[in-house]
Amino acid sequence: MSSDVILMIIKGIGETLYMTVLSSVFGYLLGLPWGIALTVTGKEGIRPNRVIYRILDVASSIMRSVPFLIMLILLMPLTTLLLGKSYGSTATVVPLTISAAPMIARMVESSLNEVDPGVIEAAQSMGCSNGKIISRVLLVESRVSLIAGATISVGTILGYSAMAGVIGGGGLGDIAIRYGYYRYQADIMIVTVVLLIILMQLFQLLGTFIANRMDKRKL
Amino acid sequence: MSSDVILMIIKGIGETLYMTVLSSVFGYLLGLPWGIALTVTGKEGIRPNRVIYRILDVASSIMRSVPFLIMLILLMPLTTLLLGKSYGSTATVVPLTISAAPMIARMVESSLNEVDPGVIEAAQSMGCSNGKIISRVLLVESRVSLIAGATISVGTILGYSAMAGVIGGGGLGDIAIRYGYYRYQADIMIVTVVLLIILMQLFQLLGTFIANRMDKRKL
Amino acid sequence: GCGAAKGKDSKSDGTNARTTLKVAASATPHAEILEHVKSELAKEGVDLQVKEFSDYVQPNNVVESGDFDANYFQHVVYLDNFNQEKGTHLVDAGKIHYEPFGIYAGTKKQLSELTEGDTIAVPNDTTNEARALLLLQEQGLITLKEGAGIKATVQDITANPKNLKIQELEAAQVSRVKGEVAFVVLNGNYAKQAGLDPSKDPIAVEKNDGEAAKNYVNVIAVKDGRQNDEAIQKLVKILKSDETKKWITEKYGQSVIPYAGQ
Amino acid sequence: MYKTLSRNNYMANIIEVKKLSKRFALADREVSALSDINLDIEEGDIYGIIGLSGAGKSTLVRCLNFLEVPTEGNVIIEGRELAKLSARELRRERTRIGMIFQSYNLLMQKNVLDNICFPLTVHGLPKKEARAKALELLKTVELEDKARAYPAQLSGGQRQRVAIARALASDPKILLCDEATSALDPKTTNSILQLLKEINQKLGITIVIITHQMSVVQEVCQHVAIIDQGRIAEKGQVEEIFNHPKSRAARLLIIEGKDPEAWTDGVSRTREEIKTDRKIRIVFSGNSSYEPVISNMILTTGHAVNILLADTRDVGGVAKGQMILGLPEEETAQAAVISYLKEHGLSVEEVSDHVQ
Amino acid sequence: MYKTLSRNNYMANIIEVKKLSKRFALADREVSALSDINLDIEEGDIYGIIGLSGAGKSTLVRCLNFLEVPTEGNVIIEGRELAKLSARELRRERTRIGMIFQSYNLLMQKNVLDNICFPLTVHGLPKKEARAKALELLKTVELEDKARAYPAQLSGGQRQRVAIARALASDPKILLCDEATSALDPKTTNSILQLLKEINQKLGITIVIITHQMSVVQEVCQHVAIIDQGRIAEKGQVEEIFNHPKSRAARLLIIEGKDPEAWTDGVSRTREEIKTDRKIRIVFSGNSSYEPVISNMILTTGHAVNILLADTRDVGGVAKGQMILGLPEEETAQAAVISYLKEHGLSVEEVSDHVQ
Ligand SMILES: Nc1ncnc2c1ncn2[C@@H]1O[C@H](COP(=O)(O)OP(=O)(O)OP(=O)(O)O)[C@@H](O)[C@H]1O
Ligand SMILES: Nc1ncnc2c1ncn2[C@@H]1O[C@H](COP(=O)(O)OP(=O)(O)OP(=O)(O)O)[C@@H](O)[C@H]1O
Ligand SMILES: [Mg+2]
Ligand SMILES: [Mg+2]
Repeated sequence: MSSDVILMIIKGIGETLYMTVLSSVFGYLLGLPWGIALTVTGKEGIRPNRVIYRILDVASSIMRSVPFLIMLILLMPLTTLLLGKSYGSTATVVPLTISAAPMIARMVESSLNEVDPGVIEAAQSMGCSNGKIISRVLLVESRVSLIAGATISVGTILGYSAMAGVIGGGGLGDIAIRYGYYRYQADIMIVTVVLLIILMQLFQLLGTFIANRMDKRKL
Repeated sequence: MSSDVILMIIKGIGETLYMTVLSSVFGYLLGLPWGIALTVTGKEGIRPNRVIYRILDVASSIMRSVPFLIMLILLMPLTTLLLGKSYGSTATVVPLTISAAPMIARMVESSLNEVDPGVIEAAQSMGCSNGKIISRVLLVESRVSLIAGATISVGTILGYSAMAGVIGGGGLGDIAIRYGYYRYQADIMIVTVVLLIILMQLFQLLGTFIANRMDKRKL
Repeated sequence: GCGAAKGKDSKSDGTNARTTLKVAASATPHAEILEHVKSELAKEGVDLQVKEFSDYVQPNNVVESGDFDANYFQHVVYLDNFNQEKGTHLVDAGKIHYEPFGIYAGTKKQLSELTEGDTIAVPNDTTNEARALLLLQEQGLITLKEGAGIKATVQDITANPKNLKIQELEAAQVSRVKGEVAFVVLNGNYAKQAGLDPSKDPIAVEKNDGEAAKNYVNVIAVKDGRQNDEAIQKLVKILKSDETKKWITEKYGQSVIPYAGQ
Repeated sequence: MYKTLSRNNYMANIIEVKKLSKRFALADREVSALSDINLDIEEGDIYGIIGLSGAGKSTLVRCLNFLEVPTEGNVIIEGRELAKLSARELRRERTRIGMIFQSYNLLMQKNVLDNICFPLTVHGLPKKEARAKALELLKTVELEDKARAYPAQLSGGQRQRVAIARALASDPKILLCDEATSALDPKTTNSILQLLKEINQKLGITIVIITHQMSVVQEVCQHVAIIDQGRIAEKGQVEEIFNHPKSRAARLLIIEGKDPEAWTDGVSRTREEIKTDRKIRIVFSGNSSYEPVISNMILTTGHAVNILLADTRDVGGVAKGQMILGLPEEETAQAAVISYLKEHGLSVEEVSDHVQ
Repeated sequence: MYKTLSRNNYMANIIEVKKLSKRFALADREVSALSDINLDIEEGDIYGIIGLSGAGKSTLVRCLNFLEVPTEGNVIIEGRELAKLSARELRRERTRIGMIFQSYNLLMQKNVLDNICFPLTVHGLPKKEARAKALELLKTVELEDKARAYPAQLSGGQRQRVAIARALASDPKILLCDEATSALDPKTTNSILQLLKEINQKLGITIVIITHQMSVVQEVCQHVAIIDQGRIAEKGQVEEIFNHPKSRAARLLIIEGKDPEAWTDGVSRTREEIKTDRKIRIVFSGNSSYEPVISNMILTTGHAVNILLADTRDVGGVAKGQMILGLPEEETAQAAVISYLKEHGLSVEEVSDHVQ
């Protein structure tokens, strides 16, 4: 493998990490409040509200059903507005975030719904506001499940980032597709895929490690 | 819109449903035992086994990190072997299943880990075998979370199915991409995306409905 | 896999027997052209089934495996290269059309306005990226590695005096960023769809010395040995008929040019 | 002892429950957990709530801070109708009502110390001060060494003590205890009860106690309400109720609960040995325990009585509890014994048969 | 009464615990929950385990069916060493050991009936038979009307009764009860205890009971072990231990636990009123409750005693329990009273000061 290729791959690692991490961060910035809102306004939530729940529910369905490529074009005006350009690694972060956020919201909702209602009641009996219950009870008690969910989400975002090539986002997945798939360079493909696997495994290990360390229920 | 187009869209609905449902079913046939095995062999599982856990863990990382397109080619021999052909809606089910299974496994693992250890102990004290504990306790007690996870998974598979066009899988997502993305035909794109949204919302409603009906903890 | 295709062959012997022809194609313009000749072909006893593929590998694989009778998405150079790399046995059964490549204005109007560090968007797939780079080389903007040819990628650029940034994008995406980059390089059909006029708008096009047209002409490809099948012949004949040529010109203008030679 | 400290009886009621009902909707039908409950609890009172399992005790106290919103009726805390309060006002009200849950409801992901700090830090007390206070409370419930342990690492009784410490942390005006000592051994129970008495006396905290241990009621409560199938069967001064339980539920809990064999099965099995079927129940309440009532009665009347069941104790120098006495055979002797006991301020009651 | 039914004392031990220790690893240190426990439980016995909160009781019973694998030592059930059994054999062993958990551990997603059916259907009993049996047990624990309810819809005591029914459903040889009646009112507690006695007598089931209620031990247990900080402080016949508690833990639980004020604080606060400091504790065990020992003593000796604390009951025609008597002032009178009581088979013990 030429040094050019090696450079390209190193750059690919950087781009993949950049896209995945940024999209995950922004995905959670959007998805976490969204998921919390779903839980809170849900039928058994601490502040049930059918209307808001339905709106958030439908919004997540809408955003999850638009194919990624279509999402790309639909979001181009937004991306350009936000970043000044609609292509490149940074630009990829916008559609990746928007695709990931509703999935993250659902994961968060599912995790928060597992919190023992008794503990929530205890907090209510202490006069905690719903905000405090969210920040001090729901998020704390469900943190193991949240971390497991985050690990799954980050993995899915990593997978999606392979499609970043469409708008010149680059990254390992794109290299694997362009060189391995379209240009039949099996060696590049294998290297990039192995690197992807290693990245995925690192995220997974990190997630499992944090979750295990955090879990105080089982000891 | 011409009647041809309408026919195509109707066919697309069928294909999307076909791919999504089949891939989800097969994804769960693979992912459910896989997730169970992860839980059971995990550090706090009912039969901890570091080696098996690591193998399953790494396998899921590997399968989740291979970009979908690469997965497609890598799996072609398998697909041909299984189905006699490597293209079309049915053939799409193979890579969709293989891509979805490890994600499903992780979701299942996360759900099962939420089951109260006390209830598992109660079953153990009754002399239940691990098999019985899995089928009669873990899966039953975590069913709400499992359903929520399934709803998320099916949604993600629906999203992935849009990429089916690569191997001629068809479906609404493919139509949206071909007409909306490649041919700039906004009308067809809008119709197909709206249909996708409706499908997604149906899955979501179904999931939420089942989960709410099933949950006996909060009442 | 192969059995099905052979079965169809035997049927095509009888004049009245109907034959089904399965063709894998790219969305545009290939599938559209095929759809157009469908009814004509039906009159000749051939039921044409068009399946769209959105990548450039699968259509060859499914023809090689016998699942499909033919495909229509690639140019000769790509076909040869594919055969060579993958050891497949696909042959050109008829040269149909040519999509001239051109450089179109983005934020800048003339190539002379290019300044240090400007960005030019090019398609990122094998078939088109090399053509775009070769066109840029023709314009003296970059120099490619000796022998990079049809497989050239940005990695093969050896000289880039203006430090131009070559941005690779999905082919259909290229036209969509023309408001953001200095120039875009793309095939006529995508340009047309993006609202450009390939006959007037390009600042530069591939040298029309016939070489490009010959190299990049899109062909009906079939598995070796089937190029003389009656149904294939019928398809090619209709695609190359004057009527079809006229339709193509009317519909696509300068973005898709029917191949004149054999 | 603490009685002497309790304020006058005309003090405003800190808790008023008016015509409260609570129904739960099940899949196929409705369950009425509480119906038409009326209750007044004075400030500084220790109010016991007893009843058979499933009677509605937990539901009732959960209504007192509106964790369970009543289907009908009112809960009025210090003159404020909870139903009419805004969410914000209700929260403020709740910060002043501590609650110990039957199922503890500790935060499983926080250690013992942080669990106790929770009600303080969540309302903005600096972490350091909260910790200091929590450590003090931990000492009170004798769990200093478990400060860093997580609830999953604690025994049942230890968890319950953490829950108690947590409820006390925020210096509530009202403390609701739902079986707060059920998982504790007698010694620890006692020390918790002393603690409750102490805070009641020193700080004037009103305490509502649900319990299954009649001794707890006798020892710390001033008033008691008996819930039977969602209704109040009886309520009033503890002495009054324990001396003269009238309702079926009260008799089941106060008399019967002790040990049915003592005067039913036991009796019938050994019928031959018994000299008389006549049994009386006497309840001590006002007598000093240092005046040997029984002995004096025996010496004075010269008649032997058989102590069939005794459950007495000395509470702050006052004898409390009950005895079941088997009377002598002769009717005159019986009359002598009964009149002596009555004269000496004991409440005497004939125990004829097994209370159903 | 049940005593007469218990088999001979030389019967094989159904449970043997040998040199058992259990340590838990915490983040920073190790906690020793049990050390060097030796215990023999005879077949058909009802064995009580008592101890202060956190003493290690739950850990010990959890070791008995290897839910908690001991760090050291052996558990031998009917001659089989649990540590040496294969997973399959251990499971078979466990099917014969029922367990009632301190925290109930019901399946939250199954209704009451299915929870009780669970141990039956999981081992292959047809659903119909399982239901029939479950319904019967539901009747026994008086929850027929809650058959279709889910645990989340039950009160604490109702959940506990479901857990009891579930443990009984599989007809165990051994029943481990971890505070099985702590959430129950006295009446329900009594009926559960009667039930336990009954199955012990009729079916010869060996029962191990952890409890905080001393009355439960006195009423149903034949033997008792007292755990103190992970060690066995004392063990033996219930009468023996309750009559002569020797260890600190035993005295705390059995004497002290009743009410410390009765003879300490209470005494000191009212010192002026007391005529004597001399107090004795008498324990009833062998006497018929229909023989009025105290009365006869008073009549015979002519001396009045003050019943400072009494906790007696009639168990199957036999008086059980304890009293604390304040003795008369004169030394001769004191001697007379004590000798009378001793002569009449009561165990007499001087209670000098607050037991620490
Ligand atoms: N998983 C664990 N990790 C660490 N320490 C533990 C664990 N389980 C129990 N312990 C400790 O072991 C000791 C004994 O606990 P155990 O539950 O056996 O007490 P117990 O006698 O049942 O008390 P209680 O009457 O309060 O239920 C306690 O100090 C407890 O904190
Ligand atoms: N969420 C609910 N849904 C349906 N029924 C309920 C619900 N909560 C309580 N109940 C029923 O209401 C009745 C009263 O329950 P509650 O918990 O108040 O009883 P309790 O007096 O506290 O009993 P325990 O002493 O057993 O704790 C019970 O019959 C119970 O089954
Ligand atoms: Mg209750
Ligand atoms: Mg315990």
